[in-house]
Amino acid sequence: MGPQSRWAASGFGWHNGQFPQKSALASPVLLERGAPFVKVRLGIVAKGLGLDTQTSIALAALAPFVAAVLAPAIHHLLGRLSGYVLALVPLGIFYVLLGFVDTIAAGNSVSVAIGWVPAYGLDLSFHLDGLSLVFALTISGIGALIVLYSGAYLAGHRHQGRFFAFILAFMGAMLGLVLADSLLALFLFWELTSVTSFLLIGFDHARQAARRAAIQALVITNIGGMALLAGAVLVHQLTGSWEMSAVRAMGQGLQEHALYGVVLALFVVAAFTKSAQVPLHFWLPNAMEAPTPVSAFLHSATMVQAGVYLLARMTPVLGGTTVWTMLLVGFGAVTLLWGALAAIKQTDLKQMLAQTTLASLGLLVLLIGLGSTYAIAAMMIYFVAHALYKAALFMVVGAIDHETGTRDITALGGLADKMPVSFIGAALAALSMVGLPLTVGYFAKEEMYLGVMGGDWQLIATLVVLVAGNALLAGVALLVMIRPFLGETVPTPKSAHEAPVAMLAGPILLGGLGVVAGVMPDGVGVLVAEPGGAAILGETVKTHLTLVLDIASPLLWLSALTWALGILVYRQADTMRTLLRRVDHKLGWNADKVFDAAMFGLIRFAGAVTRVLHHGRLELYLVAVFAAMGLALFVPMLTLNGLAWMSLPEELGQWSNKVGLGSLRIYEWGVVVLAVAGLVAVLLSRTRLVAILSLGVQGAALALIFLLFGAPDLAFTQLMVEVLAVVILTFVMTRLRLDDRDPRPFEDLARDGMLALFCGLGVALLLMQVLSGTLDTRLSDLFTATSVPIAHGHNIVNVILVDYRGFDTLGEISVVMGAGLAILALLRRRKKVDAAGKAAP
Amino acid sequence: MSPEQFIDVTSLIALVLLGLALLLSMVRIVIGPTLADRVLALDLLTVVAMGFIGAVAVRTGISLYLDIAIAVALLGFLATVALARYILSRGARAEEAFRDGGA
Amino acid sequence: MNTALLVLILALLWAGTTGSFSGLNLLFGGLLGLAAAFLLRDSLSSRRGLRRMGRIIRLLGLFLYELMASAVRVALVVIRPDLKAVVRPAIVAVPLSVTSDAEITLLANLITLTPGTLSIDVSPDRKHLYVHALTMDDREALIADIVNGFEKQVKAVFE
Amino acid sequence: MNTVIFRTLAPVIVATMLVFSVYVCLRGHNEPGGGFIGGLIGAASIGVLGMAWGAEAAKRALKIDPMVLAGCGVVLAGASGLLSVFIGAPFMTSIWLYLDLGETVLPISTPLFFDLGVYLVVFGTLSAIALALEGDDGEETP
Amino acid sequence: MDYILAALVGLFITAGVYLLLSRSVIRMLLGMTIFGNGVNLLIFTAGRVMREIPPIVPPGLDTPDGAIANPLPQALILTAIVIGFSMFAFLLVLAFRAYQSLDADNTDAMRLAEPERAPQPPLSY
Amino acid sequence: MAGLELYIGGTVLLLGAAFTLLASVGVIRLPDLYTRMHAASKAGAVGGGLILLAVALVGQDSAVALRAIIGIVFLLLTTPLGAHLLARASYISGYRPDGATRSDKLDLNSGQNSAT
Amino acid sequence: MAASSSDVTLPVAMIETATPLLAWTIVLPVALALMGAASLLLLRRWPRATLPAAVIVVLAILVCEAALLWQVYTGGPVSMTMGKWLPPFGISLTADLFGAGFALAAALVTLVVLIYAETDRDESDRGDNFHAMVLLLLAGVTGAFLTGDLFNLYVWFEVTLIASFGLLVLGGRPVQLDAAVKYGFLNFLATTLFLLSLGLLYGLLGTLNMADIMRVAPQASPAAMTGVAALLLLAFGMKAAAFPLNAWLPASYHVPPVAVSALFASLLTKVGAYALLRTLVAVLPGSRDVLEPVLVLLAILTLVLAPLGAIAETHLRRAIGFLVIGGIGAVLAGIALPNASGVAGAGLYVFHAMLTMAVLYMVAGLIEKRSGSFDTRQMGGFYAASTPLSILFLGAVLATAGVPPFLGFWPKLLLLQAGAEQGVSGSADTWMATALVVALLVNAVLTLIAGTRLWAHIFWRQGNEGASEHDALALLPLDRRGRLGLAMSVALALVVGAAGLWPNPMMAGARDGASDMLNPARYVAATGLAGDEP
Ligand code: NA
Ligand code: NA
Repeated sequence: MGPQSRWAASGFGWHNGQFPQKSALASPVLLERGAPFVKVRLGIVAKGLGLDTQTSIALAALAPFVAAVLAPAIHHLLGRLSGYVLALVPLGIFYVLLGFVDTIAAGNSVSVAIGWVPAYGLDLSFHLDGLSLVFALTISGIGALIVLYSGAYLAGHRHQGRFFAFILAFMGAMLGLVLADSLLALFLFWELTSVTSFLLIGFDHARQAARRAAIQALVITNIGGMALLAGAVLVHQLTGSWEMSAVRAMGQGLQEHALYGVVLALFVVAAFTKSAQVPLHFWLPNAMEAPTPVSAFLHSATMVQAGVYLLARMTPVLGGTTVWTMLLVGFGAVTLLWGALAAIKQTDLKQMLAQTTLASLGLLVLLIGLGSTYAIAAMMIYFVAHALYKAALFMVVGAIDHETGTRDITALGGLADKMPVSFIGAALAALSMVGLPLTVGYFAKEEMYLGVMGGDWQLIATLVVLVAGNALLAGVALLVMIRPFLGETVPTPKSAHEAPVAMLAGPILLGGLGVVAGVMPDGVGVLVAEPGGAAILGETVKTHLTLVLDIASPLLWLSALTWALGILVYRQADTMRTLLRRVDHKLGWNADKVFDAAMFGLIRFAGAVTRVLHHGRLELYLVAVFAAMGLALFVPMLTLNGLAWMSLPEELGQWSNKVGLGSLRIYEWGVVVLAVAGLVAVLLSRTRLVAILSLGVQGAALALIFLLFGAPDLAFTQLMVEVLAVVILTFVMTRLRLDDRDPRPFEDLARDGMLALFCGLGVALLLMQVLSGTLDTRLSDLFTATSVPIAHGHNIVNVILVDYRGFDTLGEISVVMGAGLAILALLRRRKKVDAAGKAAP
Repeated sequence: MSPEQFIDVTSLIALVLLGLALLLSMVRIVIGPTLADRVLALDLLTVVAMGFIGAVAVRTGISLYLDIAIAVALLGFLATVALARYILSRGARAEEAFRDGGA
Repeated sequence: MNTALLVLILALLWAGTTGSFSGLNLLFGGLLGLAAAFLLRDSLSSRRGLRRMGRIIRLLGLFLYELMASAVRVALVVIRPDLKAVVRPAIVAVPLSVTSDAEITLLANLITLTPGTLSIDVSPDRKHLYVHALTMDDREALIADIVNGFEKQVKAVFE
Repeated sequence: MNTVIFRTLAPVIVATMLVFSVYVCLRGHNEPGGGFIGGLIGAASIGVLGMAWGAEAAKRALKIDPMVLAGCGVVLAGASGLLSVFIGAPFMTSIWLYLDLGETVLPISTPLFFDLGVYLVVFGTLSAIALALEGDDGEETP
Repeated sequence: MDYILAALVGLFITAGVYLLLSRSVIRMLLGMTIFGNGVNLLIFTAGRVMREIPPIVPPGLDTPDGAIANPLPQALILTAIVIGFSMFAFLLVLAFRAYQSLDADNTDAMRLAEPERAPQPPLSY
Repeated sequence: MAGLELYIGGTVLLLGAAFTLLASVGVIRLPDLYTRMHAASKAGAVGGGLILLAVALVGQDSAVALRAIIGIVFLLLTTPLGAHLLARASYISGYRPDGATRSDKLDLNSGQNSAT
Repeated sequence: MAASSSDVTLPVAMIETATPLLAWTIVLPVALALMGAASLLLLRRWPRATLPAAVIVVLAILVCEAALLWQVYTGGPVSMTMGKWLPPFGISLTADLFGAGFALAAALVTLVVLIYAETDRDESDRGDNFHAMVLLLLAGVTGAFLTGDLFNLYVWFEVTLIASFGLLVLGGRPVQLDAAVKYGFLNFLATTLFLLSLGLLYGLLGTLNMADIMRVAPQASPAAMTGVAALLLLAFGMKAAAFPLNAWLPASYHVPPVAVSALFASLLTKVGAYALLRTLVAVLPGSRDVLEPVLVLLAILTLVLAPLGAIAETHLRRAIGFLVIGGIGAVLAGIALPNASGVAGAGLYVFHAMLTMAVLYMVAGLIEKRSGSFDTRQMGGFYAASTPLSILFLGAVLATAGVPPFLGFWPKLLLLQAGAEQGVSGSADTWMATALVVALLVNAVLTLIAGTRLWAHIFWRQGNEGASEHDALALLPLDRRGRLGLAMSVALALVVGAAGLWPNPMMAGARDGASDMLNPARYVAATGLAGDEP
């Protein structure tokens, strides 16, 4: 009984898919506004597509993890070649995914569902549409180059095998995340990216900074993950479905639900933590502690883009409302400017790039928040453009660091001579980042300006932010391109020379791709913006990208303004840096420090709480128990009118009858008094031995009570046990010389006394309450009736012990045997320890 | 007075006497003053308890209680021996014995 | 007391205790006796048999009488208002002429249960028995009382 | 406690207690008593023995490690419960055999073995504890 | 009369709790025993008490010829007594060994497993 | 006379109870440990023994009677032994008799007082 | 010559039908464990034979329990009433999916730990009755999981307790004695409180059979019933280590031999949690409803406070002990959310925790062994030195934090769903459900923080606390026995991993088990009490 597989692919003209789960909707009618979606059964898919769909999606989902598991072994076997071999995995996935481009570009989508937890209707389902395909292609494509790059970058590293394993698993998680249709699968891969990135960020684990960055990233993204999980569960609760495609197909009905705000908040928190929106951004620059290939991957196409992806994915369900737009645009704008300014503040190339990633993420979120066709198209294009140039730039920076031993722009210059290929890669990428025509970055900028043209003051403000942000980013791009490579040659820790081919392939290919895309407006439109836009907006999106520069278009002027400002930023970078750092200094704190404060605060708090709760003082633990006992006794009795039986008038006579002193005979009173005397003597005894003897007295009195009330077996056993207890108490006391005083101070005596009375009174009252009813004696009646005829025993108690409830007795004698074993264990080791103690000195 | 009534009366009186004896033994346990006095009183208490059980046996006519009484005698002896040992172990320190006496 | 005797006594005791003198029950009692004898095998070897039933019975009679008398005497003492005046305690070292463990033990127990006297211990050289007397007027008379009373009879039983 | 008088009387006391303990155990099905109390009295007799003669001598007298007896007891009690598998009845169903010996009818039953198991466990365990405590050299660490 | 016994149960519990809170291990043990005795008496009382007639069928009869004391609680208590005694024996020997090893009988001073000055968690990553 | 053994038994029972009570009175009233021991061991043993005898008489069953007698024997065997052990331990441990006691010098082997 | 017992038959008293052999699978696990433990004592002269003998016994138990689980899985709850007496007169053992599943998990963990324990046992440990006590512990735990009688449950609690006493003090170090005093008093008090509530319950209802109690409890006085239920909650809350009654656990779990810690973490609190589930959810649902606010409060406090302890601790095993408590909070949350998902989540969480906590302690033991310390501040360098330990520890920590696809995720998912169901319903429970969901999420985050701190300090950091990053600690090598322990840890971890990746059987089991808990008709029918309404 293997996992059931259910395949569904759209676009093959079978029947219009209805979601079986949808009939069970908890919310009001949801509008159907999805992309055309057709569900096809397994056999049909097999006939129509052959095994291609099945194999390829299974391959894309599984292969990275298989490769990850095998990576250390492969690395062990192949050594330096392993990077090349392992890069074939993402490359293969990339190739396979390319095969879907036609289908998707035609406006169709493909779904796959593997039964996972049929008991709960949970499938591991995947959905390939424009949005996921663009993301998946970017991830696998860049992934291949990253694997290749790291083969050289970490050559000879002791744990390179592990590194491959982590990065491949990370890529697999990312691919799974964008391909997932089930919210639960999405969450699973989401968490998996957190965990694998944790391992990658902390790869240089000997350094505390790396460990800190890793923990920080994990904690922040895990908080988001929890929000995502809660959101997913809530969505499932409201819609009855785990599949996002199904939920999307229901349209925006969720937005009318009273819990929309909660769902929105949960998803936004999830996305913002992952996509590092201010003020949850600080983990991202710190993640630079990871080896450069990781940064290149994390910051370009993966990890941080997961949040962007989630927002885009959920736009049909959650998007379009005012609060959505305000949240996304607001936080996006702040993050954009914050990140761009922070980039200028830095002189470390990696840090600069990291901060620009923040800015770009802000930009992407802002665009999703705007939600117009242009904005969404711009988002798609910008995502691709950013992924290409950011990965390339990181790889170049890694190469510089690798070859020169530094990555501080103030300590670098004139590298273009020694590292010409690197320079070309850097230049291509940086120009795309600046958004010059003939690069894909240009289209992205054009589309986003288009998206905010001609609106109200809010859109104008957004435009200003966009221009400012883009200009700052352009400035940083120029800095990254020009400062290290041009100008005077500066001596570096290592004498610089060109990086190995494996490290150059990435920047050149990606930079080049940016330019290739930049000259193919139709390609970008048809392959990226339109399918992606369609997937996000649920309607056909048409883009009109063109290479023609129209002087009359305000767009061109805005671009020109951006470039001019960018050059200004580049020129004034040092001044701005000084200024910004001064502001920073004045401010004195930042979110990163807040994290430390929070973390250490938590640790201190945890320490304090734990010391308070787990102080190691048994008597206080017991106080807690008895306080709980008193509450357990009294609260139900008082709140549920449990003492009513005492005050009922007609019962009053009976009550006094029951407690009346005459109900006991005089010698019975004698025994009761003896018990009380024994108890009081134990309590008041000033020496332990008197206490022990008095203990024997109360035990004996109890035995006599049993005897007087028809329980000879009990009396017998109680007496024997009580005497034996006194004997072994004495036995042990013989060996101890103890302080005899009650060690408690008076306040404690009073407190303990009150507590004890509280418990004792409660038990007595509850017992009386129980006694006020009648007892159902059918068990004892049957025992009495059958003891002799069936069980052949005249002593009913003993028959119960060995027959009716013999199983109890079997357990009971096991306890006795266990006590023997436990006591022998206590006494046994003494000799061994003593022997050791004597041998030691 | 029929034999049954006689037994009833005498056993009741006996139980009352024995109950008194129990309490008196208890008094000696409490007031001491020495450890050995208390032990002695406990020893007596077991004998009294044995007698009490015997009296209950007579009163209820359930002679099976006799065995319980005998068992009390058996284990009461054990207790006395153990307590004597305790006294022995404590004894060397006279001042402690004095303090243990609660004086 | 030899093993066979112990087994026999225990078998009879067993049968009596359980209230059934059937052959099977006696057999079981005998088995129990054997088990006890096994457990106590170390202490049984050196014993001499008990003889002279008549003397035993005489000793028993004397003992029971003295026991009752002693109980009554103590009882009378404790209810006297002038208790302090009556009680004249003393500890006396009584010279012993019996030698075996069994004899000493029997004697000591008898002394304890009889009027006014209580055995505290035997001296390490087993020459003296330390006796506590509740009321002693004359030390020598007390010693003579013991030596001529129980000690003599005990010796007779064991000779 | 090692006095002539005690040493001499101990065997008698121990033997009486042992016999009494078996008696109490066996008649428990019909009258007050049973395996637990029987075992308790039996173990008390070993305690007396230990105090009179010392733990080593008492151990030698027992010959078998008392915890082994306890183990046997649990096995015996459990096995007497498992026997009912042969009569197609649930665990711990009692089975009674009446051995007709002409003179008397001797009832042999699984509850009897069960009670004997209880006796052995209690006797063995408490004896082991008593002897271990007794044999523990006892003086407290300074 | 069950109400008097119920009150006595309360007294047992009170004494037990008071002693259990006393910090001295031996006293706590006494408290535990008294508490357990109280619980046993509680079960006994909860099964409703009856004077003097034990649940033993007289010889020769198949069923008792009158009302008898409730046998089930007695059986339960017997089991509980045995178990309680086993636990008591263990705890007592434990207290004894703890005193030998830790030189303390006061729980206040027994702080090896949870030291009074436990190290604060390090503020590092 | 029908039920004679019951009348005797009842009387013996009363007697036993009385002795027992007097033993405890003695334990309260007598001046020191050793004198109290006289009361406890003698009156106690006799009182307890008589009560057992009463059970034997009332029980109307030879097995019960025999057990009662065994019980009495056991009591008479162990009571003096217990008294001896207690007195000895007390004396060795330094519990001195009442000041009025005239005393021979005791040579008790206190080397035996180890806990074994 | 032989006469059967039926001279007089009272059809109302006795079961007339023959018992099939397969029905014995419910009683054999307990009987075998008990008799096995006792039999090991007879091997005194062959101390080397105790381990193989114990392993054989546990294997036999596993076979029985697998068969039992199969019966329950396919045919619903299974019951056997001891001694041929009709329930409620005899003691019933009744297994539903939760009981049978937990029992199987317990036996599995016991098997692994028995062998793992060899890691730090040597010749001098022979004859210390370790294996017998482990079997006794297993007997107690199994009995508790399988019994259908409340007083019998008490007995198995005590069997478990006494065995745990012996195991806790094994080795006799002073710190163990100190811990055992706390553990001993608090736990014995807990079982005594259980007994106290049982006495009251008997006085109210006159019966002890759980299925029978279900039927008659609604007729009893609600105030008294609630009082009894509150006492049961107190007793089982102590056993399960729910806040604020959990003090015994951090005081004791770090002191015994590691194998014992693993066993304790796996079994002890879970028995308490199971008893809570059984009594409050299945047997006394009416009282549970009244106590719901209390349960919610306890769950939230336990969920939030426990991981703080794990963050605060520098003693590795003590820190893990707090993680164990945190898990109990999750179970309590399920009990406080009385819908099908909640109960299923609680049940599955127990199952997960039994396996995962054992792995965690076993790994901790290997870490202690190799670093020669128990203080995380004195540890470091494991990441570079040991790939298997790294994978095991990280996996176990993530599983504890409920990160998918580890086993711990699935019960958390169910619990969150339960919270959502309850929360969305719009009833008065909304706020409680919301608070529980938030607490569950906070617990996950805090647990992850605690886990990653341990990871960073023990694994990533090269040297000990305060050392420079270039000072690497030298780790002790694992000897043959140590490698055996590692193999056992890996084996159990593989089970956990496989269960996480293929959760369907367990999820289905949890669903069906929960449905039997909430609607006990099948459970009652299995005992034979159906159709006999009081
Ligand atoms: Na019995
Ligand atoms: Na019992």
